[in-house]
Formats: sequence, C-alpha cells, structure tokens
Amino acid sequence: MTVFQAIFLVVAVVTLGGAVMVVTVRNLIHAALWLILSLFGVAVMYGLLSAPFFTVIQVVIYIGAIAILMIFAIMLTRRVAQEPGSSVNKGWWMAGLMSLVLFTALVWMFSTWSGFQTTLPQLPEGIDTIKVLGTALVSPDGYVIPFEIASVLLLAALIGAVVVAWERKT
Amino acid sequence: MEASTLVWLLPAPPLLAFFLIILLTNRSKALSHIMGVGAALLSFIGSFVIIVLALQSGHLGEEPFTSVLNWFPTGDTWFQIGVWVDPLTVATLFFVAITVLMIFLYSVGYHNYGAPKGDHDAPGLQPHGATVEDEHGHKHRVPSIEPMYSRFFAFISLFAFGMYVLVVSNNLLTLFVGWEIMGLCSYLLIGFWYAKPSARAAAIKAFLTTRVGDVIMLLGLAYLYYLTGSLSYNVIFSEETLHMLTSSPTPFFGVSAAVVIGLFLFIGTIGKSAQWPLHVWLPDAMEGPTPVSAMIHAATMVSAGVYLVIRVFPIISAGMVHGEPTLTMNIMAFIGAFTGLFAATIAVAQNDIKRVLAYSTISQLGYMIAAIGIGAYVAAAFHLMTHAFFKALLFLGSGSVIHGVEHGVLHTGEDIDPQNMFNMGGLRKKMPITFWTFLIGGLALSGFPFITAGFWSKDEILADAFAHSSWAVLIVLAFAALLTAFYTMRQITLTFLGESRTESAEHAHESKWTMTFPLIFLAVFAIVAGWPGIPIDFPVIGGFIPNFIHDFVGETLAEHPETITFNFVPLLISLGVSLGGLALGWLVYKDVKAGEPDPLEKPLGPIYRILKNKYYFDELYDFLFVRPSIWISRQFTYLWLDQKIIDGILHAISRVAFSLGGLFRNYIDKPVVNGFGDFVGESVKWIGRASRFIQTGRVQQYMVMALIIAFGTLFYYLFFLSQP
Amino acid sequence: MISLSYFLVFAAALFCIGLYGVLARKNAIAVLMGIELMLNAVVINLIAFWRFRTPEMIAGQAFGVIVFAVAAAEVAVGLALFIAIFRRRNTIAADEIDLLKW
Amino acid sequence: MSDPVNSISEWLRTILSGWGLSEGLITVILAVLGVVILATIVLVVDIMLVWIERKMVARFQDRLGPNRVGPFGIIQPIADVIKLLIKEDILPDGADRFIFNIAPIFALATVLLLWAVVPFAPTIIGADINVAVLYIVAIGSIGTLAIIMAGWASNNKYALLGAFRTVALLIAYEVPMVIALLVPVLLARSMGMQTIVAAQSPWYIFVVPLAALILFVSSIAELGRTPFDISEAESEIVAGFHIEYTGMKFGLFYAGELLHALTVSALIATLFLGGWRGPFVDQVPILGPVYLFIKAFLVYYLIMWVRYSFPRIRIDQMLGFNWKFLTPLALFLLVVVAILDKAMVGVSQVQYVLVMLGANLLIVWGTVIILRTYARVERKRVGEERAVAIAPESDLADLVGQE
Repeated sequence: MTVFQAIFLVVAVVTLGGAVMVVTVRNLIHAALWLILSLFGVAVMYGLLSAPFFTVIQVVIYIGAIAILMIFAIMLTRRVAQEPGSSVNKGWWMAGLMSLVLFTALVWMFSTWSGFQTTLPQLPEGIDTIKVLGTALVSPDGYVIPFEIASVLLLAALIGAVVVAWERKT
Repeated sequence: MEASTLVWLLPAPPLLAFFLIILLTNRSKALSHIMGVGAALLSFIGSFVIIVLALQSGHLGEEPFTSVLNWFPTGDTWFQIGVWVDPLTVATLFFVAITVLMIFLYSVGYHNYGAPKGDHDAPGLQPHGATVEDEHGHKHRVPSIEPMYSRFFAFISLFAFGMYVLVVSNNLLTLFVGWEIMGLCSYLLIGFWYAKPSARAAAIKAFLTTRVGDVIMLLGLAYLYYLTGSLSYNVIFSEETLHMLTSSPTPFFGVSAAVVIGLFLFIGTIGKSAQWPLHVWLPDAMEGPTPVSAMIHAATMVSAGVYLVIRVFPIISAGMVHGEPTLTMNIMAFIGAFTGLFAATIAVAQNDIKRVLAYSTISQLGYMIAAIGIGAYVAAAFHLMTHAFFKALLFLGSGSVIHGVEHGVLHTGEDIDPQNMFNMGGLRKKMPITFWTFLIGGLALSGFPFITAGFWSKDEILADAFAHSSWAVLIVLAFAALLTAFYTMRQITLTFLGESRTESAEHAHESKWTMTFPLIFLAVFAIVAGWPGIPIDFPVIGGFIPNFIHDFVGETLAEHPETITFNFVPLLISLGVSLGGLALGWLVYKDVKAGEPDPLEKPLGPIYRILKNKYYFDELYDFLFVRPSIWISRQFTYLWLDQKIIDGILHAISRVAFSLGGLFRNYIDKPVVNGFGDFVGESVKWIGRASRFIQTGRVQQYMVMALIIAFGTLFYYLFFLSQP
Repeated sequence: MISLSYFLVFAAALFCIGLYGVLARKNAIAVLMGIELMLNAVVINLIAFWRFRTPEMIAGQAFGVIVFAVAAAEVAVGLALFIAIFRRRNTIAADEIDLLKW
Repeated sequence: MSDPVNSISEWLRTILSGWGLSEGLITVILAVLGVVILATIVLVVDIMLVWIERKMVARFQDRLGPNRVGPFGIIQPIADVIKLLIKEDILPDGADRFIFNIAPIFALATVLLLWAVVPFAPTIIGADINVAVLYIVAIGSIGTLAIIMAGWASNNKYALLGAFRTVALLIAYEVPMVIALLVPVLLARSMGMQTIVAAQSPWYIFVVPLAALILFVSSIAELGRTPFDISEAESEIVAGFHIEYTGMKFGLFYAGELLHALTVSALIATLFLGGWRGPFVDQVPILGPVYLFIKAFLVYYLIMWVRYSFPRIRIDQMLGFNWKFLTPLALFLLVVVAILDKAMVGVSQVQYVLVMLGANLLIVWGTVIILRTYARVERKRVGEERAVAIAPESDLADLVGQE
C-alpha cells in the first residue's frame, strides 16, 4: 500500500464517518460540526486529485460560508433544533433502503464500465491548471456564458435571500 | 453596423423596459408608459431598418442575415444560438413591429392615462370610475385610471420581447423560449384583473390548455434534437436532414420521423393558435384588457403558432412527391378547415362584441392552417400578415367601442353590460373614427372585394385550394367565408348602425387620440397590406403592383412554390360569399330595437311582430303600388311574397346557419369536445380523489416515491429490455 | 497505485449518505446538510473524471466551479426560506411543511 | 548558494534513506519535522510577544510595564504561562464539553496554519502552493469557526452574543480584505507567495499604497483589536466569546490573538513590503527571515499604535464603515488598478509605478474630499436643534460656532 493510498483511505473513512454522523446525530450544532469535518475531508480529496484550487475554495465556501451560515440558521431556529422526539421521519427505513439500493446500483454500474479501473495519468507538463481554469472561465471560447449566468444566479439568490428573510415591520 | 448585429438588438428594448419598469419606474405611470412605448418604438425602428436592408439585399432566401453565438459546450461541439432573418422573418417582423407599437400606444389611452384616480379602485380589479366636480359643483362619474398601469406595461413589454425572440431566432430552442415567455405573459395578462374570479379561471384555463400543446411540442423538439443533434434552421431544414428524417422509421404505426415530429410540432400550434380541439381557452381569454386581446389574438401569440408551422413547413412537407400532401398536411388541412367553419358558426350566435371576434380569430387561424395543409404556405403567410392587421384593428376598435359605452354607463349609471352588442347601436355618429376604421377592418375580415387586404389573402387561399383540387377544403372554407361576412356585418350593424338602443350608447363619445391614432394607422394597413399580393394575371388590376409577397416570401424555401394561374371560379366564389354574407347580415340586423332579442333567436312568432312594424320592403312596395292596389299588396306582396317568400328565404338561411351553429355547439362542441374534456376532467378528478392519500405534502416522501419509480424503471430497462 | 474506482465508490457512498439525510431527516436544515453532501459527491466525481480521464481539458473543473456557485446560491435561499417559514409557522420540520397537499 | 535549513533537510534525507526508508515516508517524516520546528519557533516568538505587548502598552500609557521578573521584566511571560497552567480548569454547567475544549485549540491552530505559506527566504517556505492567497482567506474562515464554537459551547448568553457580533464583524471585513488581497495578486499575476515576493520591485506599498492601507484596516478588524474589539468589549458583554474560559484554555485564546497580530503583520510585510527582500539576501539567504521579521515587527508596532490610541467604535458604526466605505473603496481601487494594468502594456517600469502611485493618491484625495463634504453635512445635521433635552442655549451656540 502506497502512502497515497493510505492517505486516501484515512481521509475517506473520516469523511464518510463524518457524513454518517451528520445524518444521524441528534444535536444539530453537532451535525453541522460533523458536516464541517466531512467537508474538510472532501477538501483533502480535491488535494489528492491535484486540484489545489478546489481544496481552498472548498474551505472558503463550504466551511467559511455555508457551514457558518447553517450554524447561524440553527441558532436562529433554536427552539426547533432542540425539539424532543425522533430526529428522523416515519419513512426513514425506506430512505435507508433506497440509499443502500442506490449505492449498490451505482457501484454495480461503475464496475461494468470499462473505464472503472483507469489509473492516474500524468498531469500535462508545464501547465498551470489554475491559469487554464481562470482563462477558460472568462474566455468566449470557454465557459464565459455559463460563468456569467452563475454569477447572475448568485446575485439573484443574494437578493432573493434578503427579500425572503426580511422581517416586515407591520 | 452589420445587419445581423442589429437583429440581435431587436428583442432587447422591450426586455430592458420590462426590467426598468418593474425595478425602477413602477411608481411613476408616465415613466412606465414612456419606457414601454419607447421600447416598442425602438424595436419598431430597428425592425424597419432590417426590413429595408432585407428588401435591398436581393437574395435573402439563399443568404439570410444570420449570426450565431456559442452558447454552451456540449462535449466536442457547441450548442449554438443565433439570429436568422429570411423572407418569412421579414414578413412576420413587418406586422409584428407595427401591431406591437400600435397596441402599446393604444394601451396608454385604453387604461385612461390622465384620468383621475378612482374612488375605491383596487389593484386586480377593473377601474370603477371616479367622481369629479366641475366648476358649478356638479358631480360626474368619469372613468378612472387603471391602478396597475405600470404593471401592465411591464407585462406587455415582456410579451413583446418573447415575440421578437421567437421571430428572430435561428433555432427551435430559442423559438420555444420565446414561445414560453409569451405563454407566461398571456397567463399574467389574461388574469390581469386577478381579483375577478372569472379572470383567474380564464388565465388558468389558457395556461393549462396551451401547456398541453407545449409539452407535446417540446417532445417533438427533443425527438428532433435526438435524431439530428441540432435545432438550428440551417441544419434541420437541409436536404440531407430532411431525407434522413423521412427515411428513419419510428415505433409509432410505422410512420416516418418527419411525420411524428411534424405532428408533435403541429400540436404545439394547435394549443397556441387555438385550433380545435384546444380552442377552448381563447374565447375565455377575453377576460383580459382589450389591448391584451389584440396582442394575443391578433398580432403575436396566436400568430406564433401559425408562424411555427410555416417555419417548419420543410419538415411538415418532407416526403411530398408530385404535390401529393403528406399525412401531416392532410391532418392539418382537416383540422384547419374544420376549425374555420366550426368557429365561424359559433361566432354567429354570440352577443359579446369581443367574443365574436375571438371566434372569428379561431376561424381565420383555421383558414391559415388549412392553407398550409394544402401546401399553400405563401398564402398562409400572406393571410397571417393581413389578418394580423385587420384583426388587431378590429380588437382595438371593439375596445374603443366598449370604452365609449363604458363612459356612457358611468355617466348614466345604468346597469348594463357594456360589451353586449344589443346594448349598443348608432355609435356611428358618436364615434365616427372608430366606426370608419372598424368598418374597414370588418370589410377586410369579410373579404370585401378588390380594396381590402383580406380579400386578396383569402382569395389566394381559395385559389390555392382550387388549384390543388382540394374540393372539400374549398367548399368548407367558402361556406366559412360566407358566415364570416355574415357575422361581421351583424356586428357592425348592431354596434354602429341604426339607433342607440340604450341610454349609455347615447352618451358614448369618441376615444382619445392615443386610441384613435392606432386605429387609423392600422386601418391603412388593413387596406394596403393586401396590394402587394395581387396575382400578376388578375384581370384589369393585376400587374400594377408586382406580386411581391409571392416572390419574396416564396424565396424562404429552397424549392420555390409554383405560381398559380388565375382562374375565375375561386374569384367568383370569394366575391359571392363575401358580398352575399355582408348583404345578408345587413338585411337581418339592420333594424334591431332596444330590448328586442336577436332576430335569429326566436325565428317563430315574435319575429312576425318585428317584421310587421318595419321592413325596408314595406315602404318600397307601398310607394310602388299606391292606395288602389293596397289590398293586393297587403294580401299578395306583403303577406305572401314579403313575409312568406323573402322572409322565409332569409330566415331559412339564417335558421340553417343558426341551427348548424347550434348543432355544432350542441352535438359536437358540447357533447363531444366538452364531453371529452369533462370526461378527462372527471376522470382526473376521480383518479386524483382515489390517489390523494399519496399526496401527503411531504417532500421527502415524494422523493422516496420518485426514487422507487426510477429504480423500478431502471431495473425493468436493465433486466428486460437490454438483454441481448 | 490508486485508480478512478476509489474515488467513484467514495463519491457514491457520500452521495448515498447525503441522500439518506435528505430523505429521512426531520429538520429542514439537516435536509439541507444532506443536499450539501450530495453536491460534494458530485463535485468529487467531476474532478475525479477530469483528473483521470481528461487532464488536458478543463471542463470538469469549470463545471465544478459552477456547481459551487449553485450550491452557495441554494444554501443562501434555502436558509432564508427556512427562517421565513420558522417565523410564520414556528417549525422547520420537513414533514410539517405540507401546505402543498390536497 | 544554499541556506542552512535546506542543507539540514538534505542531510537528514540522506541519513534516513541510508536507513532504508521509502521515499514517501521520508517526505512525510521531514514534513512533520518541519511543521514541529516551525510551530515551536513561532510559539516561542509568541511568548516574547506578551512581553513586548505589555511593555509597549505601558509606554503608550506612560507607565513602566513589567519590570520585576528578570532584566526589564523579560521573564514575565514565562511566569504568566506558569500561572495559567496551574489555574483551575473550569467547565461551565451545561457546556458542550467536546466543543468547549476543542475551540481554543482551533483558535491557536488556525493562526499557526497561516505560517505555512509565509516565505522566510527565497528557499525557505512551508509550502509554496499556487493558491496561497486564497489559502489565507480559507484559514481565516476556520478562525471564525473557532469563535462560534467557543461562544456556543460556553452556554452563556454573553459568550454567544460576543460570538455573534464577532462573526458578523469577521465575515463583513473579509470582503474588503479579500479585495485588497486581490490587488497584489493582480499585479504579480499569481496567488503564490514566493512569486508575489519575487515580483515586488519596487515594493507594492509604493505602487498601491491604498490597497495596503485597506488591507491594514480590515486586518485590524479581523484581529478584533481596538478600535474593532467588539468581540470582547468589556464594558458591554464582559469578555465576549471567551468569558467562560480559564487557565490554559484562556491562555490559548490569548496566545492565538497575539500571534495572529504578528502573523497578519508578516503577511502584510510579505505582500506589500517585499517580504524577505533586502540587501545581500541573494548571497546570504538566511538574511531573509531577519528582514521579514524586521518588517513584520514594524507593522506590528503600527497595529499596537492604533490599538492604544483609538477608542472603540459601536458595532453599527463598524459595519457601516465596512459596507458603506471600505468595500466600495476597495472595489473601486481594484477596478482602477485592473484597468490601468491592462492599459499600460509595454511602458517602462518607472512610468508604470508612477502612474499607479498617482492613481492611488488621486483616489485617496477624492475620497478625502467626499469624506469632508459628508462630514460637513453630518456635522450640520448633528448640530441642528432637535426636540430633545439639550444643554443650555449658550453652550450650543458655542458648539455650533466652533464648527
């Protein structure tokens, strides 16, 4: 087993363990913290896939923004977060079954695919992926329109979130 | 600037106006309508620059103005969007630009700009009127301004944007985007007075009915994309693609892909252009403000449906050998002709001024569809254009009439329906501009010979039907034309001619210039728009103006349509039906009095009393056969000839038309169409009731169910279908 | 040496755990957390396919960036909605937000 | 010419491979060793900071400061540490035990993590990643998390309030900070720290002084130091998020805060003051850290100067200052710099720098003009008579007259 594999396995176990805790733990703040651990594991995965840019924006966006926003929302709805009773709904066994079935189906489908065992290719020499990504995102031959649409979407979401959550003074 | 660059900009002003109005100027009514009308004017100017450039270019058919843009990378290729201006686009742009601008301008007056705020007007309701005090201290009720004035302009701007997108796009996907934007706006505008339950119901009905067509159309688009990998016109209308489409079989009854796609797209048109059996939404859509009716039912949305089938004519006609119509075309000819007649008969028995026009629109659209069905797509495009002008004119005119009568209603305080034609009459003198323009529009709709645009376009359709030997289509359409002329004249007679039948009609007065100017402008086009389409070999007047429409629009397709040689038979038919219908309508309705029912409604007893009092023949015969022969005249001429023969013939014809209309309504529309509709509705309701325990409102449960179904399908696919 | 299968199976597992969270959790914010896990699994797949299959093209990363933007938008609007719902109905339990039924 | 750090590393590598360890394992061992050494050095400096800080504040306040333990009181921090270690470790009732304990570790660890990308010399850097600037932002957001965890886990309303206020402040000031960070990135066309340092001829503070100023101000806010010390505003919420912490856990927060100040100073020094650049550093690489620390302490001195000279402002003023003034200014600056940079392709270095500097000064001048107008209007508004209980008329007239 190479060092790379060892790192992968450790990170995968931590991430998946964290994810399981996210969906099972009762205390929502704890769930959010487990989510952060899990997302951090995913960030490391990006690092393993030689996408350092994604590692960093994963931390910035998911941990720095999304997770903290969630913790805020949990605290703002605190009464609900501490409600007694089950933390899962009545159909949880069906949900679990479906997830399991989906997992088996996905793995089975992957395993029948010829590219399943693709080994890690060498990255092209002398290419700065961040530079390439940046150029692709803003060049007309690349993804400038999707990128702009995504930014408009973000702006719209921003305004929409403010409008929706605005407490109207009656 | 390159022409193709300018084309990109055509839809921009209305969209910009929409956003500016909703975001910035919705507090200020003046700014909002300046935005809206200004945007329409900019697009209008842009369109005319394009049209002039297009006319100068000479070979627009082979070399359309086009420009494409990469939208989204799809693997190794790009999904491209772009603009495309070919002769068909130019023709459509021509009437769209004019009617849209005129309707925008008209809306300013229609919504009583400049009038005071109502006493207790609320958003979502029609204005109720305001009380004003003049210098003597007298209190008057006057019309009040629309409370949601700015919102209206925002919505119709978006609507215009949708139409421009649809017209200039170079692929069926952006066309569909424009199509759906219009669907949304139509919903919003029909339900503009959303506080009225009937308006809400009409909006929902329109939205859901057209949705049926749209979904199937989307399926057609998806199938087309699946087969060809593109939706751009230059790809899907190319020789190879069409050949591939006609030769690829489908699982549906062994017909070719071209037929399936053509039919699916045509079903989209059925929904949008309100063809039978999806026509039910259009008459109800009259709940919206009148400019909306003009916008939807004349200029834009319903035209879009016909525009689509003309646009995809290569697919519809793919596989046509020796002028033999394809299956798609036969279906289209049937549905179009049937709708044409069917709607015309219903129109005869309507009293609401706008409802008559709505059925008339359905009927005229049926005309165009039938024309495409027999292969006469140039004639269809021609009629589409002339119809847009005169129907927009008629709608705007009817709005002006209603406006005038409403004014009278407010003034007198009567409790009458200002849209019922039997409450009008004699408006000729009160509203002269409206009358003359409405008359021009009405004559154009009836196909008044030689002058009006409607005559030339209708004549061309009939001539095409004759030339293609489509006798059934020819006869049905001719009969529909007769009825069209009849009910048009009935409408004009009831509304404008004779004497005022109510106090309110007496107090009606002419509308403001913002409303009359569009009427005059459109009236001009309702006449001259037909002239460039006069056949070259028409006796006497043919050839003064070259048959420009045929040459120009005919260039759209690679294969130019053959010119039809002139024949007297269709000419005589169209002359006969139009003049005959007009005369008949005038004769039957010229003397309807206040409070009296429709002369056609009770053809028995009461009608004698009506006729006893006054009839044109009375005075004539009295004058011819003076006192000594009074006994003969009474016994013979009056009682026998006049009342039995002449009246009998007239009544027979009208009774036939009326009962035919009633027949269609009672035995086809009500039991079959409505019954089918009700059956569908009832069974959906039953199924819904039976299965509503599934719908708990809990999203997560829905998702679980969706997953179960997805897995079920997947397993079925994997284990039963993909086995070698 | 490590192969694409590692990442695919890992992402599939993460996706399914997230799916379970979405389907089974009562609290709407917990549901949102499940959605975040699923989105992350998707991005891992995108990046893994880019790294293993087409390292010379940037498409995978570009789409990853867009997924990030969408995720951020979704969380912002979602949480705002939950807060608004909480103010009105005093609950954000997903199975009590059922106005859509009947 | 090699520097001692790399020489030692190479030597260790040969020894370890001599023991037959695999290549990957050696890399891991060396990396762990590097982390330990770097952290130790930084923490030792941190202990010294306590003394420096206390000495400095005493001078600002015209006192003597610690002067009993050791010469000039230099051993005082050691005594402090011993005191903190032997204090009782209190866990509040109802606290979330695990989170409560892990929060201070996070607080210090995030600061330590930042040192990974600070270049000490041309050849000495923890990790020369090409997204270092983004990394700084990312680590900053983890620091926010530590504060939330501490505030929530304490089960104390003052702690939670303090955490909320702090997080609102941190998230808000991250915006101008990121924009200001983008300016050197834009000029150097890289997010790698070494590249940015290498590109600085002349130092960026002479090219874009305004960006440096914005970064400086928003960094002080990120540090939570006066005038932005909203998180622990003693007179309002006692001590903010670390109100319940005692002993060494409090010590960790305290150390983290001090070290954060120095870290931020080092980052500003790296991004705008040329980092390790200085005379003879090419010949003697070990001079790099010396130059870096000299510059960092210069910035640190400035931070202290600000801290002990200004009063605290209210939270609404802080947020208003950020959203209405700092963020638009930073955005405007970024746009101007980007446009100028694009426009000046092919001009000589001197011209480039002069134009850039001129543009910066012009923006500063314009801002000052706008601020002055605003202040004049505001003074007028405040000076207006209002229907409230006010001082005797004569005093008011005097006040208005002075304006």
